[in-house]
Amino acid sequence: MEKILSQEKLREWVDMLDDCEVYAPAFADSVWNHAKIEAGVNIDLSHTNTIGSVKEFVFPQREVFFRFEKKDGVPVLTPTLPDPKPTVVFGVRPCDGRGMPRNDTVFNKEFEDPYYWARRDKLTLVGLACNQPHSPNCFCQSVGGSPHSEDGLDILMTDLGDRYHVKGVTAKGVEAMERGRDAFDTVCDGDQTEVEKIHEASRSHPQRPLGNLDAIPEAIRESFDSPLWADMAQHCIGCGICTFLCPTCHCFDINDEVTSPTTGEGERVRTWDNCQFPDFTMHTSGHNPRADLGSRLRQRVSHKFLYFVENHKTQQCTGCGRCITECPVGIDIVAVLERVSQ
Amino acid sequence: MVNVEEIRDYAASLLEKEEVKAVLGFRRGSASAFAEPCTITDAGEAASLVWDPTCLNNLALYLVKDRKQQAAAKTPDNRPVGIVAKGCDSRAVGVLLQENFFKREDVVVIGVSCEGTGVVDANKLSDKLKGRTASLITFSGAGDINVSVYGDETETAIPAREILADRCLECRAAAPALHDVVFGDTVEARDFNEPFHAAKEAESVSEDERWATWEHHFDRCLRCFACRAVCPMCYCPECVVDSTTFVVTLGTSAEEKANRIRWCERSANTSESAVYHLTRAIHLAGRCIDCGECERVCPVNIPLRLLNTKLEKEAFEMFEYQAGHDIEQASLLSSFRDEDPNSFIR
Amino acid sequence: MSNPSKVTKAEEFEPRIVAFLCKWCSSAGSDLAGVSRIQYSANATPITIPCSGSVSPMFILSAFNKGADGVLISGCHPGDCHYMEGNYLARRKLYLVKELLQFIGLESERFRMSWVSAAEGAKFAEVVDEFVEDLRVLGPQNRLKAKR
Amino acid sequence: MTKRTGVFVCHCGKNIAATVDVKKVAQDLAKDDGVVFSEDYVYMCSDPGQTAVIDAIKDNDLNGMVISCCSPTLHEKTFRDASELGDLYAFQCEIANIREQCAWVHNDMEVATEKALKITRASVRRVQHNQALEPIGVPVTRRALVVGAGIAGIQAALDLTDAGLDVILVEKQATIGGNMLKLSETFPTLDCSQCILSPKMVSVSKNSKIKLMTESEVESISGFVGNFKVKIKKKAEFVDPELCKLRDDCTPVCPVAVPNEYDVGLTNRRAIHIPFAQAIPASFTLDEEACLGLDPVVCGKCEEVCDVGAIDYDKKPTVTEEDIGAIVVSTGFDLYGMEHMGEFGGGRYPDVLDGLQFERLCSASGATEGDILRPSDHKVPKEVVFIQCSGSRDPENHCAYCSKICCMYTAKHATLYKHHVPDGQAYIFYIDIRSGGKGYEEFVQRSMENDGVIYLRGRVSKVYEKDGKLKVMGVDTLAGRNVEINADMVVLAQAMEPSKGTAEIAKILKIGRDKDGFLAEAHPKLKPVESVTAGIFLAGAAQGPKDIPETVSQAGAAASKVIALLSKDQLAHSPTVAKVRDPYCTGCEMCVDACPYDAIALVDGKAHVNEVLCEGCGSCAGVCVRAAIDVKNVTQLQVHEMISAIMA
Repeated sequence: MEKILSQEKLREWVDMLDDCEVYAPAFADSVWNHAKIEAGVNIDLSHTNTIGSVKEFVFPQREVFFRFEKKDGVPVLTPTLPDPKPTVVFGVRPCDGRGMPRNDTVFNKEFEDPYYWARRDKLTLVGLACNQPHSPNCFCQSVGGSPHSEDGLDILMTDLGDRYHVKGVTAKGVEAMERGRDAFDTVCDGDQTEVEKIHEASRSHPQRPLGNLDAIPEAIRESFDSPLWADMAQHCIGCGICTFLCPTCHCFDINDEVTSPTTGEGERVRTWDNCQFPDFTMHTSGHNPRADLGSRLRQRVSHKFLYFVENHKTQQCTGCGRCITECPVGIDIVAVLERVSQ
Repeated sequence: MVNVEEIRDYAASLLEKEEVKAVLGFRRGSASAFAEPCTITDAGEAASLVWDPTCLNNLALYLVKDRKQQAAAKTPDNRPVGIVAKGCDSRAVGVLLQENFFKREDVVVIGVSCEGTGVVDANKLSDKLKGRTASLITFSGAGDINVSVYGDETETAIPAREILADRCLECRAAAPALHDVVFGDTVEARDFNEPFHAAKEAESVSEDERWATWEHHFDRCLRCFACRAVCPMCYCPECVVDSTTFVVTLGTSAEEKANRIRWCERSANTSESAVYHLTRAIHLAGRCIDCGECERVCPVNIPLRLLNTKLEKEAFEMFEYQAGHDIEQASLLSSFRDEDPNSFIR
Repeated sequence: MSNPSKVTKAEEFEPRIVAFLCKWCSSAGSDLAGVSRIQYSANATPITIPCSGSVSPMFILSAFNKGADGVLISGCHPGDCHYMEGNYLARRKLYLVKELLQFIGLESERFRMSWVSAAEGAKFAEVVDEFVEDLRVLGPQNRLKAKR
Repeated sequence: MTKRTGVFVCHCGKNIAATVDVKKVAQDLAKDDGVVFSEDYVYMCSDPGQTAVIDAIKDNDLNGMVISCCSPTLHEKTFRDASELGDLYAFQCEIANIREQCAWVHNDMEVATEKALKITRASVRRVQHNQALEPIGVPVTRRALVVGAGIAGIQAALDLTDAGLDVILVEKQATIGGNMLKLSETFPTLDCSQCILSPKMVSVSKNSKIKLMTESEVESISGFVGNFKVKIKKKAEFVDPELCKLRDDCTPVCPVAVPNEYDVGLTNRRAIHIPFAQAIPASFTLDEEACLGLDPVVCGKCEEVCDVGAIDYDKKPTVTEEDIGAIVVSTGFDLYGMEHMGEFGGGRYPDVLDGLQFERLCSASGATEGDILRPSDHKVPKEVVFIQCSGSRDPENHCAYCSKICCMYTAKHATLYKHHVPDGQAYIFYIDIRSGGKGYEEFVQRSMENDGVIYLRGRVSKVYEKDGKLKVMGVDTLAGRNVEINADMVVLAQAMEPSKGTAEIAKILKIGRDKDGFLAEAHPKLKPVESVTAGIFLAGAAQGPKDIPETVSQAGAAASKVIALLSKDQLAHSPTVAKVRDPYCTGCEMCVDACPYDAIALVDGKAHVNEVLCEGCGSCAGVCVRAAIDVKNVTQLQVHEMISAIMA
């Protein structure tokens, strides 16, 4: 399904999704991020990219697995599967959209993660094609994507200036469009041509090149013992920015949050974890196979461009560039791959 | 005006004379228009050093990292390290010396005065550009900072005081007092903001408004621990609240491992993040030298610096204490005066 | 006396206070209140510590995190510390904690410090009662309490 | 590993059980994690109670114990001892105070029970992480310090040397003897004060085990019981007591006259002087403040005339540091200032005297050589009014407490007056007569019956001077009439207050004072001579008003406590000391700066605790941002667990 939506009708469409939680980008605290859209609030799709990726909607920072307590000396578990309202996210950039199928793979590979899917099934992603890269660190095309990729999105919108071209990609997307049908206009030939022109122009913007993607896994493998990693990680501070903001990083930790030491009440909780943290691979003995930052940088890059490729035949990176732009010390995954490939 | 050539020459000569094993400085990087940290070990690399208001980082962090690495190394290389340091960065060296983290002879401070300016605040710039990225940041002599926006080839001049970091606007010691050499002049009349201006503004609103603000911020915290990881004072082997560092030695008993205190949970929710940030703030009381790194690196832009400067304000006003100014002084919290405030106590 | 009793309405809010009392003065002072049979609110549960100087700011943050409506730290009067200086160290440290908590907007009444000597049983009772009254007005502490 | 903890909840008869549902507390705790035994019992501290503790440990293989009962100050030791008898480490036993801090201060059973449960639960969580600690053995310095050399200090010092201990006796004044030296005769036997005191003073000076330091004061103290280090400051010794031959060539040439303390200001002395003829040490001394300036250019007369060269103006004060095992504080009393008694003409009329001044008038060694004469005109007073409770028992205006000895010494004064001036009339205004003590009541009766002293029950409202007489306006409440007496002399039985400097010495020694400023005993009944600080004991009027026999008894008691303490080869130092977790310590020295005992030093870049010096205050733990240091058995983990238990 393809439709035209005038700028001023966007709000109308959103209002028709009144049984859903609607999110859209908003500029606050000097940064674009997803914000819950309350009735009457204007939606501004002039955003660059949100600081947080859409993975937050399916893989929240904190997920309660179950509650536990002791009753008459016997442990009792109460499951806490999430039951979210249908959620629609507007303004998803194609790089983030492309992250989603990669996450689906991870949470569905050998064991279907019920917490992930309880949220994922209720989530509709409304993408917005990038008419031009919004950051010098964009490299979606270098990892096989495009500024108007539909991969992972339920709907793709393209900004035509005064109106949007809206394309329903999945059944979920079409359904969301159906619900707002009164807001849409039909597409005429001129619109179609304009969309194509814009898409083509957006692809022609130079992006940071990665060279031959197929050669990268081998290059990484060969560099495993190279001192290069330590050198490139020399200024790494070991924080979680690169992975927490990444649309495809999905590592987590599981903790028991005990609220009463006396009765043993509490919750088992999943939280984000990060291969850059010192204790990520630490063993109970105190031995840490990745004790230094170089090996952790190597792990992050290898996971995305070697192991994931081996396991799932695609890179676990969609070229959003967040890890580069937000790194406090300028560690640049494109530059890293470049050096590794040399 | 600081002539960057002088810094390069000095760094090169330190390396040539083998007075240091490395010099910590800034260079242009590939990731952004801001300078990135670099560690040069060869005099020939000194030519890549840069100096301007995009040199944001507090490189004292890397002195800490080096000391930790050498302590863990089988064959430690304890030769001195040179560091390019702004006024704030040199105070960080001061606190580290005060806390015996290393010795004065372990470090050569290449002080650089910020003179009448400071560093650019990426958040203020982001506000100006509504999230778009600067591709080039240069300086005109007129106190303006020229910014080119990515994807838009025009250049905009922004008055420096509109995008300089708050800490620079409030800075009382832009020239490093602790140094082996200093480049640039000491500019007395900087005529920006009064000290602690931002903290004073933040505390001037009502209690409920203050809480609304901080609840909003604590709620947004990702617990990526970048603020802790970037802080040169957060060198504890194990952070009591970050839950990502964990000291285990051969002598650590199973009981100790099992009984690590969880002052806050790893969950990134308001209450746990509040404990994390408030703990950090109080643990930095009298130790924070206002380099603003915590605030700069925060990916969701929590104004973390305010928590620290609030306490430094109290330390200064109530206890006449300034972090990093005197490496011989007893630390703020392990000293007291009879005339310390008492009226708040029933 | 504001001692909660059966006649108080069931809906009346009963603040929960964690009271850190130094062993030598304030805990002894509360013992004296007991010996003197001075009745006061039961809302404060004491934890006896060696000295107010041994209080880590973590104790306070943790108590609020775990849902305390108020936290009281009580030590020896200036000059009277059994360990000579502990209360002075506490005073400086806890002044900063208080300022920080106020700065982020925790209700300023929720954190309190007092000097109660071993001879001040009545004062201890007063301190607790006043605190309880003030907290009753404020209602439950939800700002720093873990929401689980 | 979860510890096997036992809990006992004590009823304390009805003391706890009346307000706390002890059965519920015990039953609820039985369900808690780690609690394998939980019972209530009517009197835990009784023999069967203690036996129950021992049996519970053995029968249940306990390795932790919580007794929920009264304050740990009362029975912590009792139950720790019992635990040891059950083969449980003493420090695995903790007390939950549900009596003083709960049952006694609340009246609603529901809330009190809830609170008792929390308190006990917190202790259970704490014990879960208690370490099996053993007391640290510390060598003892077998040497005592006595501060203040009045009769209390002298008695204590002599008793201590009798037991073979070395003693340092420190006295602020130039001679030992204190206030007792100023007394003429003592009640109720009327034996001469100096006659019974002087031999003791001489014993002090002749005793090789006593190092006497007059004109000296304690400046600071560090260390702990058994091993104090005390800095003592001695004023500049301008007159060398070894050289001084007591020839008294110096006083006639001294141009300065100041009131003589020994005579309570009734006479004057020179700047260079001997306090009194039998002073110990027997030497002249130069009053630095009164002297014209220790400058030969200004005066220098005494140095000129001293043939033996005993005088040296260039002497400086000295500070010595002494190793001390235990301390007796006997800093005595002063009389409440006469200037406070404006309504009685105190400090205004020369013939309104305080008790000690009257003693000097009666004393053979006084200015009048024992003749009672008016200071104003040296006439014999024919009517003397004694006013009791002057400044005592008056919470609104003066001291709230009873000074205890004034009833007796006023009776004595009146008696002595009648012995000196048989035709004179003595009146005593009193509120009550408190004459508890052997032979005391009889003494008072004798003064009334044999010496015709007129006792008037009532207060004096005013004393003023008119026509050379002191008009005393009072009321006789028994007769129900106003009384007006034209007296020649008025003697005020001033309240006793702690001697000047008591607050200072208490602060230096870190011993508490009570609400009236007297030094505080550790327990009013069971520890009357102990201060709150281990190794520091109290004797005499510094602890509260008392007469000579009581003072001597208390001095002996304090001495015997010291003797018992120092008779051990080693003292048991509490093992709840700070411990550094080495891997966490970065050597920043914040703890070193914070430690009030200098017990922490850096060793190989890490903080290291000298366990013998550490008192376990936890100031170090309170400042360490890395949580690298903790006090054993009150660790941050334990406090965290206690908070969790209370808030759960």
